Amino acid sequence: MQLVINGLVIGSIIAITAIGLSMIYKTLNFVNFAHGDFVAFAAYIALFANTSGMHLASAFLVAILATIVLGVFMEKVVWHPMRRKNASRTTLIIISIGLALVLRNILIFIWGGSTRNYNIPVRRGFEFFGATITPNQVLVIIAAFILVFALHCLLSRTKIGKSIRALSDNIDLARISGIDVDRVILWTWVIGLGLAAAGGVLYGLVTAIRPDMGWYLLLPMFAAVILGGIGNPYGTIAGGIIIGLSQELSTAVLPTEYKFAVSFVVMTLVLLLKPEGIFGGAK
Amino acid sequence: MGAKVNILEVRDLVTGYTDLNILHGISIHIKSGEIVSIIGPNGSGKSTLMKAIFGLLRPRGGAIVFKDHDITGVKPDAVVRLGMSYVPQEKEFFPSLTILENLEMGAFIRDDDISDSLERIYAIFPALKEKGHIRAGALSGGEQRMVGIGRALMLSPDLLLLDEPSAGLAPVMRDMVFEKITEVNRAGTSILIVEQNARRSLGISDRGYVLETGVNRFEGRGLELLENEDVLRLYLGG
Amino acid sequence: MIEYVDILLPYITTILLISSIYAIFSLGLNLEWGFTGLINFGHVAFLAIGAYTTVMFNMSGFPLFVSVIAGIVLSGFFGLLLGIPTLRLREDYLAIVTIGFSEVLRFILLNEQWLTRGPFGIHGFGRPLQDVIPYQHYNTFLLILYLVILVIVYFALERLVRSPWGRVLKSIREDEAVSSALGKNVFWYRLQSLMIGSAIAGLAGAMLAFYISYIDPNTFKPIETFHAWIIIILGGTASNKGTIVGALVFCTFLSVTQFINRFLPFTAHQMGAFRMIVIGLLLMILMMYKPEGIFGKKEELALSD
Amino acid sequence: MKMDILSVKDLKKHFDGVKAVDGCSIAIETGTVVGLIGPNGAGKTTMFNLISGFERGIGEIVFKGIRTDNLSPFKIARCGMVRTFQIPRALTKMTVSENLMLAPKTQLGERIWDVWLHPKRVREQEMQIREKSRDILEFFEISHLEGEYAGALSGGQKKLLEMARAMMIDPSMMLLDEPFAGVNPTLARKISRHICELHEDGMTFLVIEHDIPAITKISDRIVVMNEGKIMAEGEPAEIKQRRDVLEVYIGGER
Repeated sequence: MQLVINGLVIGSIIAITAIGLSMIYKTLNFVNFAHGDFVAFAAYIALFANTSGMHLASAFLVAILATIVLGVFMEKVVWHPMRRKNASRTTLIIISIGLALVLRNILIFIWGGSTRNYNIPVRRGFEFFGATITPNQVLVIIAAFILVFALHCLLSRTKIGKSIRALSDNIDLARISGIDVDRVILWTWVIGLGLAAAGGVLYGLVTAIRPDMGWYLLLPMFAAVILGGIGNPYGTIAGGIIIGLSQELSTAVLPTEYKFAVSFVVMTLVLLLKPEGIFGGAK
Repeated sequence: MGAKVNILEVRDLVTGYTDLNILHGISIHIKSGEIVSIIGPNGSGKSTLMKAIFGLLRPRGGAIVFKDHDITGVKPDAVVRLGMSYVPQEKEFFPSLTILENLEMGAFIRDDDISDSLERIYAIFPALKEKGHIRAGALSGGEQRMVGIGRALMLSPDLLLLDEPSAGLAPVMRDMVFEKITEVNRAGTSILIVEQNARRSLGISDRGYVLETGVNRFEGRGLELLENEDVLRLYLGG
Repeated sequence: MIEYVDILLPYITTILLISSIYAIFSLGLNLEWGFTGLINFGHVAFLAIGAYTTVMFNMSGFPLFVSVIAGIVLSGFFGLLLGIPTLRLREDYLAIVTIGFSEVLRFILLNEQWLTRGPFGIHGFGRPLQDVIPYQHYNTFLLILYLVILVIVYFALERLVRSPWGRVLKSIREDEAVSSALGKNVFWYRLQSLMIGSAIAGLAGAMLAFYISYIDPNTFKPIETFHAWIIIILGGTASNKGTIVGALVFCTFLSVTQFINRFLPFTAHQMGAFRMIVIGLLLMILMMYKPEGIFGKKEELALSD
Repeated sequence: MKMDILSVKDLKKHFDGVKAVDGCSIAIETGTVVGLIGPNGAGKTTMFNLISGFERGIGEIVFKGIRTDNLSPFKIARCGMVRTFQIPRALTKMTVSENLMLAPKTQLGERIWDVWLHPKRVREQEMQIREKSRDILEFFEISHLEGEYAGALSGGQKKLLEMARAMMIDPSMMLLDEPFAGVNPTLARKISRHICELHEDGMTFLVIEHDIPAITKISDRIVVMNEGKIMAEGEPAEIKQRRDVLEVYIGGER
């Protein structure tokens, strides 16, 4: 039971961070290897705001905002010019690796490589069917639920959300319909990175934060994206939960250190057996 | 209708993909309120012409003028704003969006209430109203075509480009599509059709052009074109 | 005067030694990426397999030469294993799977202490001719040996990429549909390239182990893979000569920047991070503005479309 | 009585419910030129992809007595069937000569061990292949382009290059996808002359073409496809007289 709860908590974080990875993968047609480092960046901004006296709730918002600003900046300076040059997918992938290195080491440069915690009171967990749940874990699950619901409303109710879906559906027709493709791509970054940032801050609530946390989240996120089918946000959420659960449940039989390997194995199996993802999704 | 002016004029258009030129100097014009068909054997450059007019392909020579604006090499979203819409031959709808959302995408550049446009589309295609919340990908071919044309009509364009509107449809559906096209035209939209089904599309057209390997060879009034022996010879080489 | 030589000579020897190891490591990747277009982000895994296999074989009593061969063969074999699920799919799947593999492997090396001694690392294994060469000249000997190996690897690769085999690789990199329409087994060629590239990385692993005479899992962090990427892109994708020059330039850069903290108020930790920032920026800027590198031919660059 | 080099029986291919190819059977005699025509979307290119193995369908394809419907494209090519592409796919970052020398099958130098251990034999074979490539370039009258990067060629020259490259594997049958599309008239005449010359030497061709006057001139037989089905088959003169064929092109209602 304890493992299930831990799995759900981690899984929901993987799910909301991976949505952005999945959306960008589909819309811009490349794998953003720097995605995890945006997650870490957000966690550190929250840490910075929090330790300089801000309440965690406002630090949460500051972190999301800062991450989005950074993402928009990158779109303007790197991705948009490269798209105009018709850069190949592989070029973009390699650039994203460079960006990942830069971001991660900026964090190390400023805050050092050690683990940090938010400045929040430690509260006792409560019993639940023989497992202990901390209030923070509850908070994470609730927040993730709210975010997924908000995302669902955004994608299905608002014009910008619909145009994001339109873009990943049929980018040529979107252009023909007069949709300002560049602007919608910008919004895709904003939403994807906003969710990633939220996930990063929440991650800091349940475990300590480290500069390379984004790196260690990257593989589970990829696994979630591939499991759920690229560009399918709902599939990615399900994939994230599955990965989170299987990681935690694996600790019942395997040493804890191999949690990380679980997502790798799951991902490779999916690639071998059903490369388009188990929840459908366009290839 | 008063003196008819040219709503679209294409002069000596040259364009193509990679380094192969597909069009070698096409000149056509459409008067306000007309239906004009472009016919011709496979590979004569009909679809390419459409794409070039709409700004999806960069012209390498010649000029395109739409309602007195020079739109040579202008991007599609700007062309849309000027009042032109385009229904491509394939993938003319967003498969994972619902019918309603597909139509909304057609009015993307409008920020105000679009219910009037929706009502207008529903009046033309009543079938779309009932199924508004069904994903377009799950519809039949004929319904998908309606979604595609409906999307393009959301902004009440002055000129509608249709690329093979009857392709891949059952005969009943074809009849319906051509009927709707005339209906839309009567409401004031000029229409340019590219069709393989030359007889049907010329049947509803005011004028027609015959393309042959990237140049326009014949121009004439509607079905009269098909009485021309040279045109027939073009199709099968006599 | 004499003092300078005494300090400088070992210093240069060290740089050249490291450069030659990096050069061979990167040549393997250049075969995969430069000539075949495979994105391998877990190249370091094969360095690790080569190093660990060599060392562990040697410590269980096999002669050095046999151990090195075992390291090379096993690295190639793992290249095969990773290639099978991914090389039929889109090119980015290989990137994701290899990067995952290299980290999973590092975890295994860290945690299976019965096999690898985990974080404590392994030392005390044999090095080539260590009983014959006097200690103070050992690095010089190693350098000569490594340069010979580098020359052999270089010429073997050059012969390969200039052969009909290399021609097939180039055609696959550009348009695999054409290659298969002409009767070339695209999947099998990609697999061969990945295997050979990995085997070469395995050789570099053995060389690395002999040079530092101590290996632990943290010698094989993912960053090593990206060092190789920088080296290749710096030198010019699909140029073996460029890769070697790239390795030399890069290792000199790494080594010289160690002195920068005399001028900048950085801690050692910050200095490391600063170097990585520079490397990351370099990778981005090269890919954005000069993807053909210093020695690459622009006409032959596979990236431009 | 000549043998059928290729026989296709009841071939089908559906995409998301659309019947691109819907039960087609063709038999092609050795040494003939067969033209495949039909309006857009009739399924000609899908048919090509099925025959050359680039797509999988249902049905039976027998080429030179071998069932090929389950083989990968490269294996089919090795049986001696080579195809070109609608938009010419020259390997633009390789020279014209490299493009040609790539093609021959079972080159010694395509095996790693032979490259390392038998450089001399590999070199000798390369010389032979180079000789052959020069002969073929000469045949197609593009010898002067030998050292150019293929990317520098014009669209029409790329079509010639593609055919020349295909010739390098000594095929017994060539599938040409719109050899005259986008090519200027002089070059088109040249291409059709080359096809005729190769035909006289006994090569079999299946040619998709929309330039009907050009294709009827070079073909022994014409196959007309419409809506995934074969609607007519016969000699060019016969096909040209058929009213129903004209009707599908200009859209007669049936």
